[in-house]
Amino acid sequence: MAQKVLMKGNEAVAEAAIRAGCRLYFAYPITPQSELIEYMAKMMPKVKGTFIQAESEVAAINMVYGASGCGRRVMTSSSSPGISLKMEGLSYIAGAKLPAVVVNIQRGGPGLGDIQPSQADYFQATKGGGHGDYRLIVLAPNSVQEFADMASEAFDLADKYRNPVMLLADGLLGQMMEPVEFKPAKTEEEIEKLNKQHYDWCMRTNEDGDDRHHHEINSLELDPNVLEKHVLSLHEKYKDIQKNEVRYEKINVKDDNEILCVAYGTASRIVKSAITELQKEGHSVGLVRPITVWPYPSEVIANSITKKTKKVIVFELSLGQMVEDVKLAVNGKLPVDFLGRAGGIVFTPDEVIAKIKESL
Amino acid sequence: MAQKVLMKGNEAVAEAAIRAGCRLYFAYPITPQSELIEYMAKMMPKVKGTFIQAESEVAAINMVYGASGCGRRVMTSSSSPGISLKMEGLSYIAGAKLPAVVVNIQRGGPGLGDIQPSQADYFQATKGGGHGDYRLIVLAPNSVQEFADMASEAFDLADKYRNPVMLLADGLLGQMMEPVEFKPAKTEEEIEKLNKQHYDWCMRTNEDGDDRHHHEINSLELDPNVLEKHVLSLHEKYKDIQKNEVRYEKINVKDDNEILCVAYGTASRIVKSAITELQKEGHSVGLVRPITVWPYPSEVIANSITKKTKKVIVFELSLGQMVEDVKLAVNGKLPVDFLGRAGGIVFTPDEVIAKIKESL
Amino acid sequence: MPKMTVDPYYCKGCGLCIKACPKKIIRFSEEINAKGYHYAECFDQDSCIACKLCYVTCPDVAITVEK
Amino acid sequence: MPKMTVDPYYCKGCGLCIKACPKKIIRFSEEINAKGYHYAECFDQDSCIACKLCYVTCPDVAITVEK
Amino acid sequence: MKADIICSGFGGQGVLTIGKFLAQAAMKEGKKVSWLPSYGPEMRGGTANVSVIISDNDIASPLVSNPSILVALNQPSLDKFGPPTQKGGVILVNSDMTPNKLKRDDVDITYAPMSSIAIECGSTRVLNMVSIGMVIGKTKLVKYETMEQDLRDFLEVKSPELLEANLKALQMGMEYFG
Amino acid sequence: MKADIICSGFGGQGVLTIGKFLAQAAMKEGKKVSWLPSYGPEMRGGTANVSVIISDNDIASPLVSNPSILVALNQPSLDKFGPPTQKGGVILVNSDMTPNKLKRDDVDITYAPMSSIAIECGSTRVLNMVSIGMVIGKTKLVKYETMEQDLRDFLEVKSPELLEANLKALQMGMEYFG
Amino acid sequence: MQVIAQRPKSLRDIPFTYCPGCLHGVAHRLIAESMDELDIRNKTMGVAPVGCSVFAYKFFDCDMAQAAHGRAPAVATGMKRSRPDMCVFTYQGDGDLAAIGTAEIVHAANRGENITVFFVNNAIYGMTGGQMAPTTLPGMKTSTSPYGRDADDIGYPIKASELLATLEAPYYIERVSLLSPQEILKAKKCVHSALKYNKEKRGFTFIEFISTCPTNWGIEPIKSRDWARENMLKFFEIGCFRDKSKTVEGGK
Amino acid sequence: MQVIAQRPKSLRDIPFTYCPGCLHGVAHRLIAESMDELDIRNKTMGVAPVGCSVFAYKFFDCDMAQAAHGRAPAVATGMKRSRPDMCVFTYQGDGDLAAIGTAEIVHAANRGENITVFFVNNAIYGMTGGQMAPTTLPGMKTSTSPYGRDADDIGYPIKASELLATLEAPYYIERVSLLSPQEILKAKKCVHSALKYNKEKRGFTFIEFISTCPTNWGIEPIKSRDWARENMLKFFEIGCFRDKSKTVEGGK
Ligand SMILES: Cc1ncc(C[n+]2csc(CCOP(=O)(O)OP(=O)(O)O)c2C)c(N)n1
Ligand SMILES: Cc1ncc(C[n+]2csc(CCOP(=O)(O)OP(=O)(O)O)c2C)c(N)n1
Ligand code: SF4
Ligand code: SF4
Ligand code: SF4
Ligand code: SF4
Repeated sequence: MAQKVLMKGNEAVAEAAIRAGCRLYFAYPITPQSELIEYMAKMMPKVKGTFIQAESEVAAINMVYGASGCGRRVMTSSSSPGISLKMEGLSYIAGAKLPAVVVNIQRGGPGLGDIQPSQADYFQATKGGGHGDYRLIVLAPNSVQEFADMASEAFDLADKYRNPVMLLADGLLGQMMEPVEFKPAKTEEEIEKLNKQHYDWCMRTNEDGDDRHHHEINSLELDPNVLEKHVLSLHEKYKDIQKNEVRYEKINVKDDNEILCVAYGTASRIVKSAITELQKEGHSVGLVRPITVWPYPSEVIANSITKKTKKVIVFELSLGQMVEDVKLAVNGKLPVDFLGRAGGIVFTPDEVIAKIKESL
Repeated sequence: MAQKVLMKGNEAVAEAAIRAGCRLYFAYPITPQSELIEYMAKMMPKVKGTFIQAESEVAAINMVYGASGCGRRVMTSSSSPGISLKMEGLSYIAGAKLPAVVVNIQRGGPGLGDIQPSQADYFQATKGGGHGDYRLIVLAPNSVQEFADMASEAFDLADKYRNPVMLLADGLLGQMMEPVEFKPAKTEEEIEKLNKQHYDWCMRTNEDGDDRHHHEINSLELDPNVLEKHVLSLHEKYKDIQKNEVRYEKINVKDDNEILCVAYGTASRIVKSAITELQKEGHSVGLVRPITVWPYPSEVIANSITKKTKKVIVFELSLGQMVEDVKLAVNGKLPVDFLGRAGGIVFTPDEVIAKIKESL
Repeated sequence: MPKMTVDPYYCKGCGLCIKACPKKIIRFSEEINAKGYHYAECFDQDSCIACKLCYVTCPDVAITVEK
Repeated sequence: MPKMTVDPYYCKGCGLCIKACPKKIIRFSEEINAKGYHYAECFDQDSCIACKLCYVTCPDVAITVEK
Repeated sequence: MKADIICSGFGGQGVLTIGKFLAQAAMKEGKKVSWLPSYGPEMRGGTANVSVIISDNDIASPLVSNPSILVALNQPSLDKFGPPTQKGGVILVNSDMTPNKLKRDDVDITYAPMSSIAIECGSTRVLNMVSIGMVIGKTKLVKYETMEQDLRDFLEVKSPELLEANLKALQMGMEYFG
Repeated sequence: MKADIICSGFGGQGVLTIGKFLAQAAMKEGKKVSWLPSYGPEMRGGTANVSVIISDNDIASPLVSNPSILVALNQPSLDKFGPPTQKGGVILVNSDMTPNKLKRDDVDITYAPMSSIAIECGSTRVLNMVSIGMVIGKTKLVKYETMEQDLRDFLEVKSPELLEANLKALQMGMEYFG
Repeated sequence: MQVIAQRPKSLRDIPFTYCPGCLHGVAHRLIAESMDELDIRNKTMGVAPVGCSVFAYKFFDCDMAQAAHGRAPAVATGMKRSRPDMCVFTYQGDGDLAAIGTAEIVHAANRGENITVFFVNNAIYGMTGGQMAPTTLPGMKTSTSPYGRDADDIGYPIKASELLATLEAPYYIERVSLLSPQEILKAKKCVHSALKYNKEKRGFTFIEFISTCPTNWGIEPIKSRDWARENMLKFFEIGCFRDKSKTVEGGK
Repeated sequence: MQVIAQRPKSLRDIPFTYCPGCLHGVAHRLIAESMDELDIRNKTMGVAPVGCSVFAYKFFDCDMAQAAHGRAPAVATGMKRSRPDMCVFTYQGDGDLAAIGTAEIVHAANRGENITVFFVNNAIYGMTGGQMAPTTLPGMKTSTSPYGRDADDIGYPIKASELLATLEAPYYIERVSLLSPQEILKAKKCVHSALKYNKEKRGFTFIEFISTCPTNWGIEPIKSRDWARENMLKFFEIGCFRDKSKTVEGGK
């Protein structure tokens, strides 16, 4: 079915996950993510998959831990307050080197906040809201199509690195419909093959004799020397990920850019349309859009600065979180400015244009 | 009692909190923090205070929310995995502008990890492990005496800014005994006065007539315009905190420093003794020790760099978290190097000396 | 003389009071209130027996009963 | 002929088997094992009736019984 | 070409569907489209509304604050979205549920008894198709044929018995403008 | 002056107390001190140990890896901490529980029947005081008077009946070195 | 002429945010009336949950906290322990109390916290748009049980009152119905008792209201009460599961 | 001569990390023996909790997960749903199951998850050094109830078996004692039954072991069993609280 259909982001990512071979999904309802869980409730039985509405987000992430420990493609999703409840579980999943996909449809915070789109969970997602030295791979889509595409990419990355992957979206991407074209669904044989790739570490049936195994899904290690080795091995993996998996989009990044913008996800859509407008007025403004917000495309940003560039401006639907990563990338070479909105407000192209014009 | 006593960090901070007027404490046992809860279990009844061993860390932080909403001095404590479970609650407390004190006796992670000292929850503490745009004030002691002193400072700061304050320590500071001298305990009248300072917003008895009030302890605001205003007001407060409350210690910071070190908490003790050794060998090495890790002493670090300084080196009991804040402070002016240990290992002065000598 | 009054500011036109009234003297008004609901009204105050069942059943606490 | 054996590698010298034995033929050894425990030993194999109660009660699964 | 549409009405009036059909037809005609509902508890009891954007170019925010086309099926909708409608914008009002007119003369506003027309077609439930028809009739945003096909595809599987009334409503809406 | 001390033994032997008394006395004599136990589940059943540092200067890490003074109350303790003891360091061994000697000749090691001495003083429970006495006798780390006063202050309130045996143990430990 | 029934003083002059015919409002009124009658309005604090009744913090004329989802009993514990002389109550839905908040309600009840918990059981998640609740009936369709709740796969509805009644400490536990004026009048007595016991510091009190959700059930208000009577009352039996005032002389 | 009793195959050749005389080891052995007898060792997966039995993942000779504190039933749910043909069990202490993990155990039981939960009740937190557990007896001193558990202030011990028996779905719930060889032999039968039902996919099965903690009770092994008999068994009555095999023909 290479036909375009109009679909909500929440539903598209669910459909794409199922097509990517996800057969277990555990979650708890929360606005603006509930269509995702509702879609799974409807569709999982049709593919003989498992959907359980967990008793809480805490239970859901721990169900994910169990399923992932069995080497199966498994997903959970929530929105900001619910994601906070998953922090301990995520740290365990990362510590135990388990692949899993977690979707965050961010809403305004802190606390109960509101249910409008926000990007204020950036720190939590990229720096590790849980305890200990660990990292999530964080993919940030900016359209329903990309959201759907990322579902299968997320599972692949999770499997490849045995690491949890977060899809960091927001209420707008979750709730909006856009045309989307799905990849063909994996066959049962393909899924079986995916499961089998984990047979050397995952929990499964055993046999007597030479091929007997004892697989432990575990993050405990009381000897600090051994634990340090384990953490260092995680960091070797993170370095690999930083080397291999940085994804970004450059929009209108040219030698004559006066201003370089950085924005991801929903915010990047607005900034993109703003710079298109500015271009019509004869201003050269570039945009680097991180697609992975961890690993972060620091070098790309650094290299996108030219002699003409006067300033880097970060646009976020928060009061300034990614701006730190941009500053780290720019490393003092240029001033880094910022425009953000909070509490679920999405800036308009006009606001973005005005902000950029301040510096033109 | 201005006499010095030998006491564990866990017990000293508990004693100091009680002296500072803390009369409610809710927590759940976890190593290496349990002496704190055990001390409270023993002493709270003696001052007619409340100690409850909560059913979980989640329940404990929400009990704190309730007690703080009543304008009383209240505290909770835990260690890394348990702190992760408090993330949602902390975001609520910050969102509802409540004063509260949270102690994290960090241990090795991620996941269950081990029970040895670690500083790998730095990101979580300083960037906000919970969802939304919020900040904790984070104080990082490096001795039992300072740990105790900070308890009362933490309550004062929490009250002053109506913001949660975290004491970020580790297993070593929690478990070790050092001499400590306590401030006199607040009298019941003084405590009553502290409680009364919150009467214009906290939950309490009411009266009919003109002085009737309706106080709401709340972080919900469905109108994003109003929520944005609220979040902006939080950020105004955070700016004030950044302006007024940065605390740090400069050790041997001089014009002729070849190397500037940055380390906090337990790590800073080791670095301090290393630079004393190096000084004996004729090397000039300075150390900036952030006492508040949020707000961060960025300017102090920037200003401590002189023409002679060749490099800034960060020392942490993690694989590199505070190093980002140091880079942001240094802003590209100098290379920033790093030495860290993970999983509960504490580096020795010799390791620190060797690392510094690489660059001398 | 008993009397029931509905405050249109609170009423959402759910009809539960109409069902509850033993004398069947409540109906939806032709008018709508600010929120767009046809609020309830008593069309026969004289028959009201002040049983308070409308008040008891009203989920929006829109009703006052006098006697 | 019944026989009970304690594996000193597992035994922690808790004494529960000594208490359980109806024939009272188990005692602590003079020796200590690698972990420093005076492990249990049977000093009168001939009296063993293979009731298995020592095995049943041993929390460290240190005992083997033969018959 | 870029149309910023808001459809707004009471919960049961099917405004989300109006938006979806418009976006879908435009998509099939090769346009970029987006659809964004108001969501969450504020919908309940009150009004529901949806933002639809149809454009030749990439769509920035799917949220419409100043519509170029407004479909207002009740009074609160007109009151809320009439004022921010763009100068020269098109407003289609269900006059059956909108006693008070909008006090503006810089927009192209049509008051049509959409509920009555729907009843004429067989049921108030086809009110949304009347509105879609009117949008097409007024703005030529998408082709009637595309919409008809979509409607057929959708209903022939789901509830063929409703097809006729819906098609009639679509047509009557379109023909309202002659 | 800086002493890096490890006291190690079985759980019930009171090694944490040895450390605490030493640190406390040194504190009273104006020294910088720190005390850090091994903690957590690994203590259980196995050996417990404590690091104590007494110094004229600020103490960096309270963790002692290479002790200058080791008090080993049983075999596993000697096996574990004997080898990393500093060259020239002082090692005091409870010979009653340590059949195997340490194979080193670059340390100042004393094998004393501490358990027997304790029993002689009245109870194995004063083993820790015997050790403290020996540390004082051997190293003069703190003054006997300070320690005695501390012990009195502590026991006079808590359990005066134990004072005598403890004082005796302290003394006999100290006098072990004549 | 004299007013014999009107908005209680303990409700503020703010219209409820509930859907038309939703019985949350009735539960609110019963609580407010009892607060008036017991004259505790000035020494009462309440906790609003996350759920349709999240705005309860606006409605009651006393100081109120809005708690994180499921955590109201913990928040109330913090409040009660801070101000032991005040009456503290929570107001919670079935998702809030019997799913995510299971541990908190069980342990607050087990501690015998001196609080009153008002639990509104409408067999569904209202606020988030009609997902399955722990109290959803077998076979009942919701947006997350689109083929009907399959008891073999995900179990039976949780009976919160019965569950809590296995604990020793609770003082009073009763399930009441809001499905008709007569039942409301009976429910009122129970609400009053619960708050009276609260005022008298007798221990943990718990009222479970059998309620409706016309919107997410997709059944209009009047019929939704009939539906609840026919379906919910069979499963959730009305009655008192604990009343220590009847067994213990003078209570605690 | 023939071996009539020895380490079961389902235990690996690793000494337990428990204190001398701690009955965790007995519970382990009963499970392992039953696994051998039912020949399910190769199709069983277990979940270790956080608690003294955290290292259970090393001891059983099958694949094992180590779960976050209290979350073993959720982890087991994920495992069972992933590999429905395998037997899944959890092993949990009283802090793990009846405090922080209350919601997870109640809901796994309520779903009737096809898993077996082995619950070791020793009235205390062992691993963290002797803090009060939800099962700590009234008046019992622990490091966080230094003046004895005050039931008026913080409630009575939670009876997990009784609590779960209020739910509809569980298939088998029994409380057994490990305090003497005779009781252990009885307990063995129950453990065997639970795993047999598990193998037969009959539903949720739950065994509560009354156990000891010599170390943190400060009572040496043999006496600690006496203490438990005198104090715990009075409160936690031994017995079967649910056995559907006796009521439902052939089970589910
Ligand atoms: C941690 C967290 N998880 C989920 C939500 C989303 N949420 C809001 S209300 C609700 C359920 C409400 O249902 P119920 O408690 O039955 O109350 P009702 O709305 O039916 O009155 C949920 C899941 C949230 N706000 N926070
Ligand atoms: C989230 C979290 N909270 C607390 C702890 C600390 N902790 C480890 S074990 C334990 C209690 C164990 O007691 P129990 O479950 O009764 O088992 P036992 O040790 O007695 O066998 C606690 C509180 C933890 N590891 N993680
Ligand atoms: S019961 Fe109340 S809200 Fe409903 S129609 Fe009657 S007055 Fe209005
Ligand atoms: S019961 Fe087992 S562990 Fe205990 S003494 Fe006997 S053999 Fe050793
Ligand atoms: S959604 Fe249901 S529970 Fe919520 S206010 Fe509406 S009718 Fe009431
Ligand atoms: S602490 Fe207690 S429960 Fe834990 S192993 Fe030791 S005796 Fe057993």
